[in-house]
Amino acid sequence: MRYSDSETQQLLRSTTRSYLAAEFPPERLYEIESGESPLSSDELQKLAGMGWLGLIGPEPAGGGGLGLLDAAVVIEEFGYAAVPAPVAFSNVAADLLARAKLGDSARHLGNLTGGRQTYTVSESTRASDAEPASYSSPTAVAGRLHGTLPRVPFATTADWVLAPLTLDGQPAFAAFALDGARIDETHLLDRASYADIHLEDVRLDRATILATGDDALELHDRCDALVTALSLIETAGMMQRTLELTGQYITDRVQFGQPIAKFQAARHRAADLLMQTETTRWAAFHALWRFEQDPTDSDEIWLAKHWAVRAADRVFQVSHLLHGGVGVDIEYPLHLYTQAIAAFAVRGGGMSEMVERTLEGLDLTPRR
Amino acid sequence: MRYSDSETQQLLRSTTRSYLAAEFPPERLYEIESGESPLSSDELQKLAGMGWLGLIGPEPAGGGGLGLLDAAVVIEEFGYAAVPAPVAFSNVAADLLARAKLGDSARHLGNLTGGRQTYTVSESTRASDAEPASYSSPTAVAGRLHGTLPRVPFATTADWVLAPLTLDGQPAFAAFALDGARIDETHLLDRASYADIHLEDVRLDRATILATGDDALELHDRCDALVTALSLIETAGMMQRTLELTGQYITDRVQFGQPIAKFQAARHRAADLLMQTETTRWAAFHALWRFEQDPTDSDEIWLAKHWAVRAADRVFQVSHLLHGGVGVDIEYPLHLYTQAIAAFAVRGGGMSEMVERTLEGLDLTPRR
Amino acid sequence: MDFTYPADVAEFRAEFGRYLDSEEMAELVRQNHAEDGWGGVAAKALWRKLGADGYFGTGWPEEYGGGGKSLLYLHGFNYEMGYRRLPVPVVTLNTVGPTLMRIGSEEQKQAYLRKILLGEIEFSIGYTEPEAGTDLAALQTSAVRDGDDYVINGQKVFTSGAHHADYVWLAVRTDKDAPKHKGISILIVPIDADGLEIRPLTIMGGGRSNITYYSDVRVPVSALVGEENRGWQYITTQLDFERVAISPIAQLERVFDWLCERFREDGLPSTDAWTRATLARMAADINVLKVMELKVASMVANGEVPVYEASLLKVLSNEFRVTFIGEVLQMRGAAGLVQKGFPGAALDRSEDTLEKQLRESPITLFGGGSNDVQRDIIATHGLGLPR
Amino acid sequence: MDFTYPADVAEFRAEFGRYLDSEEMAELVRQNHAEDGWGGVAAKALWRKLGADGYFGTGWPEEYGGGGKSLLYLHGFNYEMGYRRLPVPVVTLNTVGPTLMRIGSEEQKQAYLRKILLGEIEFSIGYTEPEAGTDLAALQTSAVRDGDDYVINGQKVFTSGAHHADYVWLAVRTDKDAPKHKGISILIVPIDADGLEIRPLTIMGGGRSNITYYSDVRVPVSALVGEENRGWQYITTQLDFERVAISPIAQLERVFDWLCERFREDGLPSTDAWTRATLARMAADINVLKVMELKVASMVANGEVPVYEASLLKVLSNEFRVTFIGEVLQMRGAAGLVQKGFPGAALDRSEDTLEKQLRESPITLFGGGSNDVQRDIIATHGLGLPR
Repeated sequence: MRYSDSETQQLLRSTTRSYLAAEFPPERLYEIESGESPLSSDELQKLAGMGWLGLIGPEPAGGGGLGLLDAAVVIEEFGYAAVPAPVAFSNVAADLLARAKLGDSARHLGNLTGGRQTYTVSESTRASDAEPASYSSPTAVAGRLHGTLPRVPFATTADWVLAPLTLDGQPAFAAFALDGARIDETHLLDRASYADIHLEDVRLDRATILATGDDALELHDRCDALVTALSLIETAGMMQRTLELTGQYITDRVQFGQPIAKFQAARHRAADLLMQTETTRWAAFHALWRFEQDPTDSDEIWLAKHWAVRAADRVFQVSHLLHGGVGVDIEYPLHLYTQAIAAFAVRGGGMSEMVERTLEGLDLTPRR
Repeated sequence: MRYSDSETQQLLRSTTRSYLAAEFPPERLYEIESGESPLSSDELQKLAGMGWLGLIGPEPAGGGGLGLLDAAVVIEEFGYAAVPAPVAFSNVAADLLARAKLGDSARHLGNLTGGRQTYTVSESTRASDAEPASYSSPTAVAGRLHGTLPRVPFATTADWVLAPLTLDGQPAFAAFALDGARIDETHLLDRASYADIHLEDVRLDRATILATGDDALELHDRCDALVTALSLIETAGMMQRTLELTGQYITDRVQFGQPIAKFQAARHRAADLLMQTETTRWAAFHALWRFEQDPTDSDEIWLAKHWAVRAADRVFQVSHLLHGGVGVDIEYPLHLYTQAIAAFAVRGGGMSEMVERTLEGLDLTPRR
Repeated sequence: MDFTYPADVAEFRAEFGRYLDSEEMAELVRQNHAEDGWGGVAAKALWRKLGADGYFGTGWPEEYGGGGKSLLYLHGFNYEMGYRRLPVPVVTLNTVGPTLMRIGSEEQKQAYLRKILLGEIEFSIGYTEPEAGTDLAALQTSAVRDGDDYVINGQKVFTSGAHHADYVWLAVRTDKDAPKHKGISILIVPIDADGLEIRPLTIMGGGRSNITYYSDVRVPVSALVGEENRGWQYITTQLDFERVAISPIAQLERVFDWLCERFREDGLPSTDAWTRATLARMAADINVLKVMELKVASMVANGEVPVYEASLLKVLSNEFRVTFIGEVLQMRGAAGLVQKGFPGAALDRSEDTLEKQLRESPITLFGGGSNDVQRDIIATHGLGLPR
Repeated sequence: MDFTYPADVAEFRAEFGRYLDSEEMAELVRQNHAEDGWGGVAAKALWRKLGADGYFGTGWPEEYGGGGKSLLYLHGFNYEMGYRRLPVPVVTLNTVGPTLMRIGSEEQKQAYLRKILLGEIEFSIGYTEPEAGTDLAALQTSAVRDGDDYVINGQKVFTSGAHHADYVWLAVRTDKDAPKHKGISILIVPIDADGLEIRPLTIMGGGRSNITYYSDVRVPVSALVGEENRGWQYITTQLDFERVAISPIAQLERVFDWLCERFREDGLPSTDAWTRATLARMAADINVLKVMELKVASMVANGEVPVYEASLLKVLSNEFRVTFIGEVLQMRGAAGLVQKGFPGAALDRSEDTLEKQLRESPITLFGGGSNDVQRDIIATHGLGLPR
């Protein structure tokens, strides 16, 4: 039992951290955020070249052959560096493709790990507040695809998106080619790249069916759990950097003749930040580990997200309170983190969904 | 518009405060709490003599003829003094008796205001967590009373309890004579006196029917709203004294060479106490005022209690954290307050009930 | 105790609300919503209109052209504006104006007060500096007497509104040798003064603030407000007008009412436990904030000074605000995250997005006196703890 | 990272759990539940039984009669006891024992260690004084050397367990002139020493603590633990055993599991939004606390020192505890407020009432180092902030 990086993890972490620090200085991050110069295909290609987009693909298929926790360390570092790249989503795609039994899943996986094509996945979304958690799943009828996948992360740079599909009324899971779809770029609260994908009477063969029936439902559940868990870990990386930025700022900033960090109220708020950050981080890793041990047990993931959403509110408030005006200046990095943390709290299923999933896990769903 | 005591209120407050401070020093309160020497009928008689048990009864009926807010000031002072007396409940009884149209309500009211008999009311109780908020209402069939009123406050010293009754299947509201009932004394988390009242095949004429049908439902609703609002105000009085005790303690207590009150963390916790206390207090008075203006509008009462229950948790935690060991010594008054505040948060309907009542008030009850 | 909102104020509010919702105002309101309420061309037009129609200064004394009414009118005015997400020139109306009335020279009163009431001029506040934030009295921007002028040098940050204001209400150090609180003065500096440079500072809500640089900026000695070196007192003597004007409650209530309407229209599933429980909690919180806001307003109207009460309201309302907007986003789902101008962006009835409201929300945690300083004020003045 | 709870520890826990639930132990368990877990006759009997059966000291080194196992066994032991609301002699097993192993004299080790492992003797801690609480180093109880004795005078408060303990583990001042942290020593004082008077101090949970008075109490110099005047170091050097022993998580989980069982049996209305939302929040909170508790335990087992991690766990778990018990009371309704022994009192499966658990809950907010001191530790050691 060890709550610290293994040697492999240490190496992955330090490699990722130095690479990202060198390639993505704050100035570059501000450019990406402004939308003027998004993540380039060259930058993306380099990430693929580092093997980071297919860390959890099996080695025979060209993947990194890493376990979920090892991959998570790399993803956490992307959060720490505030680099909005599709690492979590591409790795989820690799995982799902490696598990899919139908179609060209092996070829897709090879293209992913080989960096020849890029992949993303659709997040669980609440279409409206009146609807329970649901995917906005496209449908295929008589060989034609219809439907919309809203706010798909990194869809502007991806070639394929994995998402559920209703195939002749039955559940399926598919990879959708993006070059046959209408793609409307959209900006969310955070600075990452999203797009609405519209499939308007597209030929069914523009999608690769990866699974049908129970297999499809299983892939779908797995997609949901992995996206949530890995996003949690990316968020924990962001919280860690927020904590460090704040600690540094209050240590350096002198007011009333002493560093702010010497005022007990500021110290205690910083302690709160630390507590929120560490708890979010370890709950996320522990949940992912549990899921890796037993893919039918995603309960801890929902519990961890429930905690993390509340932690996100504290981190947002406390880091900004301690930073004062400097923290809202868009030429200081704090807002990159706090905005993304706030967006994470809502994306891919929020509190309402976590509560219902948790009650189900506790066998406390209402008696009819 | 004035958020401060009127001259009448100032007078009521100062009279009540000095009387209670003189008659109920901490030693007396510890005796009452221990159960060794409960509030005596002599003490109760004196409170009746001050007119405090029938403040809101009409003057022609021998009552104080005061408005709800004036009476509330006296009740708040009982909270401030931590004197567990049936002032709030007796005044609710007076109010209900003055409104009742049937039976001997006028005679009852005269007995109450004249101090000849003492009255209490039954609180809204959740019989179990599986049941929505409900009164455990006795039933009358074929001229005989059956049923139990659980945990009725001050029932050991009262002559009559007002409560709803199901009379031949129809709603009614009645005053039940306690000397015909089996009374089991019980101790709750706080130190006040409670008893379970068992009506076991008692003659119906041991109860006075005060209202039936819609009138009964109206009295019942009014009882519920008034008990909640006045208990809130009594609790606000307790919070105020908790705040003052804590402020005094941290000012006097020297650790590390200075009063605790000079440590910024302690100051901010005390500020939190003050904020919780003042908000609870003003929300309670404002809600009571609104209800007095419009007896059909009890919404603010439920909102105020929702807030107060959460404030109670903060007050409990912060006052004890700042007091350290001294605060849990039963020969120091703090625990009298914190225990009663904690009990208030559960008695007479808790969070679950406040949430449902509030959603109803917002017209947000679920569509069937 | 008497919690009755006076009938005349209620009448004024109703009338003012009808005015704002009238056909006549529709286009101005629309333009202001489009401008995002950060001030600018549409705001200036709105203010001129409100000034011309006599809605500014209902609470100002009649001798300065005001309505001479109770300060509760000011509460009513601010509430109706805030509830519609319309911009109020808070600094100009509630800091500059009332301070000039109190300590301004006759010349200054003549020059500014009437124009303020007519909505014709706008002031920006120049207090904060890179090294003087919470510790405002550490400010270093200097003004040195040279003949009949002051010569100003230094730098200010968060000079919000400077890019459309007419003047900066500038705090400067006029005595370097005095204790830090005793060498500060206030000067009125025209925005077009030579040597005054304004650079934009974009903040995370997308709004623009400014950095202002002062290089040998000259103003005549008549630009001095009140007495030299007493500026700290003018800055910190809390003005009743400010106290009544700064509450965010109307804006929170606007969002909450809109949210409830959505649920009434779209339906709220009986099984959505988190949303239902959270809605009730929000209602309880907003109720308390409203009650406390009225307490502060009524104290001011009655001539009392709500020292710690105003701090309490500031702390509770602005911390609630951040959590609240985040929770409303939770309820509206990921669609609420879409920025204005992109497909599917969820706009409220003031054409605002929730995500933008969240990005704006941190500012009031530290702006207007950090919440942790407010807590110290509450401990000292509310509870009498030794410092 | 590896979160696998080692198989041998899991096996030990399962075996120990079966043992505690066995027919053989049923009467002892029942007696302890009746005794309310505050220690006393039943606790002593239980401890002797556990000691005789070799369950004390699985994590102690073998040379002192322990099991020489990983400290995770201690976590397992404490968890299984806590989950059943059974008393653990925390001070004796986890403070006195390990400290004596480290710095005790050979004579002391012989005299006490084996008896501790057998559950035959019990120590009470004498640290806190009326004027030395959070500022413990300000303690004034003095011990003056007189020939081969120390003569002790002073007063201690919260000497919990003294009325059934065999010894007091007493912190005294042995050098009045040294800086306050450098004149403190630890003495072992037999509870029946002449001049030692014990008076009960009833605390709000209904439990008994004590005030102890020392009037010319004499103990031989051999009662000194370690070196004279180095007591502060012994007190504050946090022991791994203590860190693993102090978590309330097992007790919280016991209540939560019981609560969920009740709802599964009685049904939970789909429309009870607050209860449903709050249950999920509780589950999320307890999950995090369990994960962090295992972090602290595994760090200790791996030879790391969880300085700020132990503080974090202490703060979060004990603040959660108060709110949690209050919320469980909300869910159970007013019946949960009835005290034990009165009609309708709601007893959990350990024969405990929720209302009593609430009355006991404040103690760990300040006991064992005030939570606000823990926050300072986190800021300094977790984040490296300057003091």
